[in-house]
Amino acid sequence: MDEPSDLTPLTVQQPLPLAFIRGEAVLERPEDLYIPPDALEVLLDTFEGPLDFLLYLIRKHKFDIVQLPVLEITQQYMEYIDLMQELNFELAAEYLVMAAMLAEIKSRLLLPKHQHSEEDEQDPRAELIRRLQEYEVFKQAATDLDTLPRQERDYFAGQARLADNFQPLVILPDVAVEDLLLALKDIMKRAKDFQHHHIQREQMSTRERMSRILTLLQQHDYLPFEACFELAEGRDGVVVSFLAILELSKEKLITLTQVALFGPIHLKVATGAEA
Amino acid sequence: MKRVISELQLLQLVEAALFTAEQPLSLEQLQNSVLEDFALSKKKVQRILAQIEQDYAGRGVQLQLTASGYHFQSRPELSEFLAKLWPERSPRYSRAVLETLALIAYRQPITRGEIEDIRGVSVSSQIMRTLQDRGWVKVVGHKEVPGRPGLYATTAQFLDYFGLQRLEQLPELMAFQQLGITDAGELPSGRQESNA
Amino acid sequence: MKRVISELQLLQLVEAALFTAEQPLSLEQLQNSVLEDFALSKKKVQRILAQIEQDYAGRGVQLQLTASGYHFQSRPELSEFLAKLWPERSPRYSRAVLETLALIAYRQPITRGEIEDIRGVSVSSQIMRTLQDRGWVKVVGHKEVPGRPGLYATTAQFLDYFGLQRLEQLPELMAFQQLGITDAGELPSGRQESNA
Repeated sequence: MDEPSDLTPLTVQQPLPLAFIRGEAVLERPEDLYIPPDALEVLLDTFEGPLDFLLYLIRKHKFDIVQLPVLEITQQYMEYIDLMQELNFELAAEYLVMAAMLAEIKSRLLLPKHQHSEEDEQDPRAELIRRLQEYEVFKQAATDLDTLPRQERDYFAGQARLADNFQPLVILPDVAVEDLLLALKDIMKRAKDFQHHHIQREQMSTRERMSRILTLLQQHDYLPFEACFELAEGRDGVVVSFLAILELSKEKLITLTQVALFGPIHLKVATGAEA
Repeated sequence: MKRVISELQLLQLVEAALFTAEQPLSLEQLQNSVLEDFALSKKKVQRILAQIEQDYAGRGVQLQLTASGYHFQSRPELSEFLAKLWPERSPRYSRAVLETLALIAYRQPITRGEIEDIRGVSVSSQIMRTLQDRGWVKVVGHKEVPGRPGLYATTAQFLDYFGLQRLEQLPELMAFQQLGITDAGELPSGRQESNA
Repeated sequence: MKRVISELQLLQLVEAALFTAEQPLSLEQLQNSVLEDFALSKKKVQRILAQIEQDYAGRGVQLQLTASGYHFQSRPELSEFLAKLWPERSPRYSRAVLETLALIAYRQPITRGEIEDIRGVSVSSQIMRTLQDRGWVKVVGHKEVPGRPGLYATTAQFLDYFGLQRLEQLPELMAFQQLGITDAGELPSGRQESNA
C-alpha cells in the first residue's frame, strides 16, 4: 500500500473547517486529503457507497470517466481507506471490496503486456467503467426525479367536503331462505317449548292471513266479514281466511260483532275492555 | 414585507387555500397564512371571498361559512349520487336477528314477548329496529294484554326480497321432520340428527 | 334504469365527485359510481371532463389527469404560499431513497439484489419499506433464481404523486458516454507509477 504522506501530488495538506461537513458542501472543497477525523466519517456518510465516492474523485480531479486513470484514482481511494482504517473507523464492507477490486485492476495493468497474446484480454478497467457509468446514469435519474413537480411540495390536492345532508350508501347484508331455516332449526334444538308450536304449511298460510287481516284493520276501524275473503282464491283461500279469523278471535286480537241476527258481521281490533 | 400580486392571483390563492387546507379557514387564518405577505385588509379579503362565493354559485361545490371558517362543500342535492362513491357494507346479521326474523316469518303475528319465550332469551329493541328498518317486518296490531305489545308480521318487501309470492312458499318444516321432530314433540336424538 | 338529468347537473355531479373523492377517479370509475344511473357514453363523460378542465383553467385549482384518474390540484405557482398552511415541511427524500426509486422506476421489474449491484452498496430494508409504505412501489412477482427474490415495480400512486400519467413521461435517462478505451493496458504516465 502507498504511504499517504508524500506520494500524492493531487492533494495538499490543508485543514478543513468542520463547518462544511453536512450535505453537498463537502463536495465543493478543492483539495482535501487531510480531513479531521470526525469530518472524514461524515464525509463518507455523504456518499452513497464506493461507486459514488469514486465518481466524486473522478469529477474532482476532472478525469475523463472513459479514460479512467486507474492508478491515480486507486491511489486516492486507497489513501482515504487507509486513513479510515488507521483511525479505526468502521468501514462499510463495500468500500473494502472496492479497494480490493481497484488493487486487482491496478496490478493487472502493471503486469508486463504479453506481446504475442492472440486476443487482447479485456481491459481490466472496462467493467469498472461500465459500472461507474451505469451508476452515474441513475444518480442523475434520482436527481431528475427529485426535481419533478410533486404533490405535497409543488402542488396540493383540491378537496371539498360533502354536504351536510350526505348519507352513506349502506349495502345491507344478504340473507338466504336457508339462513332462516337454519335459524329456526337452532331454535328448535334449543327450545323445548317450541315443539308445541309445530309449524305446518296450512298453519303458516293461516298465520300470514292473520297478519293481513290485522293490517287491513289498521286502515279501517271496522272490516266487513266479507272483505276478508278473496273469491278468486277459491275454496282453499276461503278456508284459510276463515281459520285466520277464528284464530285471531281466539287469541283475542279481534272482536266480531253482529248487530242484528243474520245482519252483517264486522271485524274490529280488540280493545282492552272487550278482551 | 409587502409583496405585490395581481387581483386574479389573489383570488386563485384564496381559492386554492380553501380547497387544499384540511380544515375550514377563517378570515384571520387566511390573512395570517397564505396572505401573510400581502398585508390585505379584512375588507379586501371579504371581497375576495364574496367573489369566490359568487363564482361557485352554480357549480358542483360551493363556498360555505361555518363556525370554524370557510370551506367548499358539495351541493346538497348531489348527495344521493355522491353516496355511490362510498358504499358501506354493513356486517352480516347476527344469529339473534336471523332467529327473530324466522320466528316472525313462521309464527306471525307474534309479539316480542312471544319471540322471547320461544328463543329463551330477550330480544333487544335494536334487533326489532334492524328488521323494521330493512322493511322486512312491521307492526300490524297490538295484543290486548297488559302493555299492549305490538304484533309483528312480515311485509310484502320481505316476500319480494326472498323471491316469494306467498309466505307458504317458505320451506316447510319437512326439514324439521327430517331432524326427527315429530308431532309428539320429541327432541331429536343424536343419531337422527347426524343422519339429517 | 336510466334517469334523466340536465347537462348542468351532470357537470356539477362530476365536479363534486372529483372534489370529494379522496383518490383520483378514472373515467370508468365515474361511469360506474356517480353516473351509474344515467348510462352515459365514454365520449359524453370525456366532453364533461373537457368542459370542467376549461372552466378551471384560470382558477386556483385545476383538473389534472394522472395515472389513476382525474383530480383537482392547486396551481404549481401557488405552492410557495400554500405551504404556509402546513406546519410540517413537505418530506424530503434521501439520495438512497431516490436512487432506489429511480432504479425501480426505470428498470422495473427489478430485485433488491439488482439494485444493490448497480448502486454498489446494500439497500436497507428501511428504504424498501419507506417506498412501499408510501405506496410507490410494490412486489409484482418473484424472480426464479435461488431465494426467489421479490421483483419490485412502481405503482399508479407513484405516477399520481409525481403528476404523471405513464412511465414514459419520466425524464429521459442520461445517455451513456461511449466507452473510450482503445489502447487497453497502456500505462498512464505519471510519477505515481514508480511508487506503485
